Amino acid sequence: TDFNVFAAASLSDALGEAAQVYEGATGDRAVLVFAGSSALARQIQAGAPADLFISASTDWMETLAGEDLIDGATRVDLLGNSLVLVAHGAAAPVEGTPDIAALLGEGRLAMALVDAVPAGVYGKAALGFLGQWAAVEPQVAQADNVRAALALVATGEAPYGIVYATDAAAEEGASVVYTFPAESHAPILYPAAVTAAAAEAPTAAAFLDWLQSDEAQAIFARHGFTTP
Amino acid sequence: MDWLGPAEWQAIILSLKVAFWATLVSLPFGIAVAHLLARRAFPGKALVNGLVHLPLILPPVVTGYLLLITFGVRGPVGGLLQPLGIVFAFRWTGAALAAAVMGFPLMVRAIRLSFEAVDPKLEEAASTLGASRVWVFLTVTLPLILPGVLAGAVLAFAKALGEFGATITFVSNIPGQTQTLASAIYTFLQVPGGEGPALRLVAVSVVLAMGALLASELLARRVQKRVGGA
Amino acid sequence: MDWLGPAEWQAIILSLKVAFWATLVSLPFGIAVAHLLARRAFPGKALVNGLVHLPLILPPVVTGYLLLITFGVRGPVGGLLQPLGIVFAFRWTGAALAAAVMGFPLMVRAIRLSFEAVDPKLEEAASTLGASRVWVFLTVTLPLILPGVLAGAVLAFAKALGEFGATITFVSNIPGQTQTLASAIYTFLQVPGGEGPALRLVAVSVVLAMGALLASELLARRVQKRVGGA
Amino acid sequence: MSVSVRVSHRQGDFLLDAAFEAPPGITVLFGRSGSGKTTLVNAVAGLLRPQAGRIAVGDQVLFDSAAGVFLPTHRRRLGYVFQEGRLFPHLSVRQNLLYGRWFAPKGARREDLGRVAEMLGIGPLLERRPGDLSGGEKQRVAIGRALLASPGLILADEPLAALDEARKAEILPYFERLRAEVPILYVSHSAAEVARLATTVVVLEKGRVVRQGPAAEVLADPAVTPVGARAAGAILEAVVVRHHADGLSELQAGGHPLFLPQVGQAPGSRLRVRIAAHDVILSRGRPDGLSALNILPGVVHEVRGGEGPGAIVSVDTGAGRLLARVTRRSAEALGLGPGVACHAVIKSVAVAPEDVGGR
Amino acid sequence: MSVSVRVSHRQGDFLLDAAFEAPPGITVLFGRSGSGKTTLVNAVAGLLRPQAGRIAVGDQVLFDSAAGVFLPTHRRRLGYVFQEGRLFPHLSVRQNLLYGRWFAPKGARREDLGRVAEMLGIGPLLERRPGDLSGGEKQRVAIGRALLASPGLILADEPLAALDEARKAEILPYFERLRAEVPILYVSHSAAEVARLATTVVVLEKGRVVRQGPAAEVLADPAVTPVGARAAGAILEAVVVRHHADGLSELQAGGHPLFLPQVGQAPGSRLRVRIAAHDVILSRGRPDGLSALNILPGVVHEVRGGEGPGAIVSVDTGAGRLLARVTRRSAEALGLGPGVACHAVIKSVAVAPEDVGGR
Ligand SMILES: Nc1ncnc2c1ncn2[C@@H]1O[C@H](COP(=O)(O)OP(=O)(O)OP(=O)(O)O)[C@@H](O)[C@H]1O
Ligand SMILES: Nc1ncnc2c1ncn2[C@@H]1O[C@H](COP(=O)(O)OP(=O)(O)OP(=O)(O)O)[C@@H](O)[C@H]1O
Ligand code: MOO
Ligand SMILES: [Mg+2]
Ligand SMILES: [Mg+2]
Repeated sequence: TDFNVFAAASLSDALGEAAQVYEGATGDRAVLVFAGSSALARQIQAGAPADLFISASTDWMETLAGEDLIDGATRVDLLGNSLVLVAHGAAAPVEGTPDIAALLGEGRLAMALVDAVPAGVYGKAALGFLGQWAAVEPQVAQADNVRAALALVATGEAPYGIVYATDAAAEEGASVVYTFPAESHAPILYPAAVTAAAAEAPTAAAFLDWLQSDEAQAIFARHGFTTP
Repeated sequence: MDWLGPAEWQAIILSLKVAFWATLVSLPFGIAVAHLLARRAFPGKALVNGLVHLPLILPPVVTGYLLLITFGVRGPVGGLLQPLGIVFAFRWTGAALAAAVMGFPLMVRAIRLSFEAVDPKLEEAASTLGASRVWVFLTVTLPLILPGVLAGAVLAFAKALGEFGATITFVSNIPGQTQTLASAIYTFLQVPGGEGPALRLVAVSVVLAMGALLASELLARRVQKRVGGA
Repeated sequence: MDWLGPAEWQAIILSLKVAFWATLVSLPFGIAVAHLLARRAFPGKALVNGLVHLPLILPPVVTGYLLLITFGVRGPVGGLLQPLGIVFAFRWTGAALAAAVMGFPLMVRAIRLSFEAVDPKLEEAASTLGASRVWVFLTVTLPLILPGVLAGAVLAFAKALGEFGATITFVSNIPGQTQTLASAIYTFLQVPGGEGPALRLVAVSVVLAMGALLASELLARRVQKRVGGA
Repeated sequence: MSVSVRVSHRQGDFLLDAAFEAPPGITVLFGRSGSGKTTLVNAVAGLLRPQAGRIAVGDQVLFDSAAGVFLPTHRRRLGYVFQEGRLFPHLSVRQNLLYGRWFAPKGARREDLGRVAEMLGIGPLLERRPGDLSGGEKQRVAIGRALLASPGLILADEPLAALDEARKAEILPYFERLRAEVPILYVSHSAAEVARLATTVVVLEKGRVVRQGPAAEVLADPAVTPVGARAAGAILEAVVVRHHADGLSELQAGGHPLFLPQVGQAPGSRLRVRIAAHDVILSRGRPDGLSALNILPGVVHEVRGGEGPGAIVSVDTGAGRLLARVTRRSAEALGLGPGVACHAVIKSVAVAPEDVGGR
Repeated sequence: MSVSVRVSHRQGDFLLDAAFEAPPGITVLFGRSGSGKTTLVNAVAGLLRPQAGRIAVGDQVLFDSAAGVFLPTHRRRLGYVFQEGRLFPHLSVRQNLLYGRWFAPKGARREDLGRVAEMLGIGPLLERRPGDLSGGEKQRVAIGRALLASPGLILADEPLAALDEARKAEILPYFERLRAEVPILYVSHSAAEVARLATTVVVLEKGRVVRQGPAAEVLADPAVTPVGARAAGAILEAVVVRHHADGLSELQAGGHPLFLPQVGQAPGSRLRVRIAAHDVILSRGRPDGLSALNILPGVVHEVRGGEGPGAIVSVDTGAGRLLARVTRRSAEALGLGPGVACHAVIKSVAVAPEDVGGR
């Protein structure tokens, strides 16, 4: 049987691969619907036919939980990620904590929207933790998502950027120069839950269970995700 | 065309279907509204004009959001239509609705300009020959505005192919149902290394739109030649 | 207007600036390209026509990306312009460029339709009276296409206010420099509960665009009255 | 059917305030450029809703401001030949011609495309677009389009202005024939056209009717005819007797023979022949050895001074009353006055083909 | 300046293949509807680039396909009165009138807005838009616009067709005056206009020139005149002697008195007087007691059969050569033939105001 998985767009590669493996094993097909977490959450609010929701943002999951739109019992933090500083081109990792403002010079620091998109929110928190936010803030160029921020670095428009490790791994035009310590920002989590509408249907829950299996987590790990 | 997977083919076909129906169904409304704006004076005309332009002014995401809360199954209009079997939410029909709404201002403007260019004296001449308003419209006005109708249609069609923000916000990105070319391109661009496949789909988009464009130009040229220099 | 914070005021002013300049600067190009497409036959015309429509066909993100790799400081064109002091990357000028590019097909179509509606016999008449091509254009053609130019300008302006995808991708979202109304609205909509502030900005957008719309309608009506029924 | 028009309408600085009653036939609107002819015709067509007035054709009221009646244009069953063509650019000549026919009641279809096209000389143009036609060709198609609508009322605004004399001569008989079937409102600047076609003449000046009445009467009055005395002329009723081998036709008017250049009608046909006043010479004695073939004895009825040095002398002859335009000096020299016997000399060739029409 | 035109151009089914040479003055293009007059004028204007040919005005070559010369329209210094107005709808009447003046070389500005507007009777319309004008008003503005461009070559395509006779009579003298200053190419269907204005007549038929030459010569030939024999006429050179109190003007032509309705010119002025062939009656003896004032003795020069029953008799009188259109029957009855003495009778009133022009 088919069921709909509403998932954050940044998961599309990894989740696509996992779903294919799952379908091969069980015959159940996960129809993967990727968009921004906010759009997906709003659609679920509006009655979208979602069976499973995998968010890139804890906030939106909270919101849906608050409206009883998800089956709270199924909610798990499915994946984790880490935050990195990337530089344009091939660059060597810096020693210790970098002085980002100094690295930038006149250049820009590419980030996702620092007040709206999770990667940007985490990045702003991390810079604050390092005591550098005030210094770099005027030079931050905010993109509407992580991929766009990364593109700014890859094209060299911005010499540095803050993105997820998963995105940085696959980008040839940029290299990771620093990984922000986990304690510098709230844990980067991808919460998942079966929707309230699908609570009675077992297929989505079974898929969610399987996603937490070692087999599935191995696939995610290959794409750079961590197990929370 | 090995380089396109089945999901991509699906997206292409869906996009064509969405763009086609969005254009076709909105055309009569586009003509009617353009006529209203070009030829009639009525209270609230500025309002209608503004409303028509709204999808252009608003960020597409906002338009999509407004569509979602209006035409969603829980929305006031969506709720009304559902018992009649008309559902937009998360269906390809919804994608078509979003595309139609987004393309509407473009369509209306093009047609309206053509209306304004029609010499009312020709319409008068038709009426002296016994043609009622409706006939005058069908036999004189409509043929004369055809270049504008074509231009409006091709703009709407192209827009429908490119529309992404409102569509993904309104009907999401469900493969085979609401995943259009533009949404598919977006999805590819969200993951590392997705530029390649995205580029392939961009190429397809461009080819489709160019085809529509060329066809409309050829048609328009034929029409223009017929009308030209009287 | 207490309900708008300084950042929001900044976004409003920036949006107006971006939309104004995008419209103004692209207008001559729009007229030139529309003229080319309406009046000339040349090899590669279909290509030019396609290119003009491209921003309509492509998802805005793709357009933004293409702008980035072309007009960015490392891009082929951006690199050339930088020594001349012309920089688009992360500047409001880049936002204006993005808005101009996105609005260009709309502008060109409107103006082109008007060109096609001008009776070449009037231009011939002007030339028999001694007006060179340029003078014919300035004294006859241009006044006659004014309604289309206005329509094109207002479409481009409205589009510039609503443009978001290409802009944020190209010049990102730097408060005070590239954060337009549309980006600000988008930002609000990304977080739960952001609908309220987003709506306020939407209202501002709508008011601004309606103002532009009304102004253009009034102007167009005056022009139309002057030209009407000759 | 008679036409009754009373219209009051202000348009910019111009006030149209005209009323006339016309019996069946062709009513010619005559007047200088800008005198309101087209405006009046547009009111009859319903393209203009006058501020006040009443317009009726026969007993059908098209417009009555008092009663709030305004029949929409498309229900007035018109055939309007506009001053400026107004052909449909997107239709072929054939489609233009047949346009009105779609809307004409089936029973009313009077005209045949082929015949009309031939009469107008536009047969070879049928598949062309109006954009490719010459000025006169456009005008002819416009005439054909109006005629083929099988209208109940024809409005023709200078329909022949752009045409050459030969073409005019081919089209005029058509209007003459129609005269008996359909009321026609006809705007013209041409004295010959007016004289030949008009049943009634309505003279407009600055939006007002300054003279109206039967054609013969209005045209005989040199004081009001806006084109001046050149338009004055008499109309004789004649019957074709025979056609001679040398190209002359012999007619009979009131028992008197009349020789004219070959007329198209068969022997026995009844004709209207216009004899322009300036083509008639008067002689006290019977003149001799003159190149003019038609010499009619008669008695002076009246001598009226016209504008300038001329006078109009009406002479009762056996063929009917003739008008002669002579100089006042001649009138005095010849002692012309009521009751004086004289001869009217008409040159055969002075009667132009466009001055001879069926009735 | 003389005009030399040779043009070959195919347009749809229509082939224009015409050549003519015209001395200074007004060259009238005459021909039936669709014969190619407008096409020819457009070629001279440069609105049409003929497939082959050569066009020159004076020694300026406007077009030469062999030499690859094609002077663009705006550098030809034209004043083109189009068959269909073509006023600029977005400009006021005043702005329309002054349009060409912007581009005219300062030194060449010949005409004055006020004078031209008055002559055309459009003074009160100056602030109006073309859309609000009547058909004839539009046409007059179009004439004014062309004249005010102070052109080096005037092209006029039926400029007076939409106007009433009185208005025509006011405008014609203007063209006559211009005749001496600027070469004019003039399309007309009106015999009176042609006769009065033309220096040279070029007759077109189906795209070919079938006759060209000095006006008097072409108009005297009944076989080729496209409007038929009605256009034939002679042109006499006359001098105004005095104006009489009864409204007649006395002229002298070759020593013979000629009485005409009051002419505008002062005594001593030289005039061209057109005497239409059909307004002349011939008499073997000196006629007596006739209402005609002008009786000129003469000798028959030639008798030419025309189309139909008529013949054109040319008579050499002391006043010049006159043409008379008579029936062949009369010609035979009177025994007219070369060398025969006769009298030509011209009615004073037969000479219409539009047939008398300055020279
Ligand atoms: N664009 C065109 N394409 C093909 N044929 C044309 C075109 N324009 C004119 N013609 C034809 O060329 C011929 C000459 O046209 P033109 O306009 O020169 O005639 P004209 O002598 O000016 O006639 P009129 O007195 O009716 O204005 C006509 O037979 C007309 O049908
Ligand atoms: N739309 C308008 N607004 C104001 N005045 C107008 C308008 N149309 C025509 N007129 C004026 O009304 C008067 C009558 O115009 P109309 O067209 O009836 O004249 P006409 O007798 O047909 O003249 P013509 O013989 O020149 O065609 C003219 O003085 C004209 O300037
Ligand atoms: O040009 Mo006319 O209408 O034949 O006098
Ligand atoms: Mg008129
Ligand atoms: Mg012509």
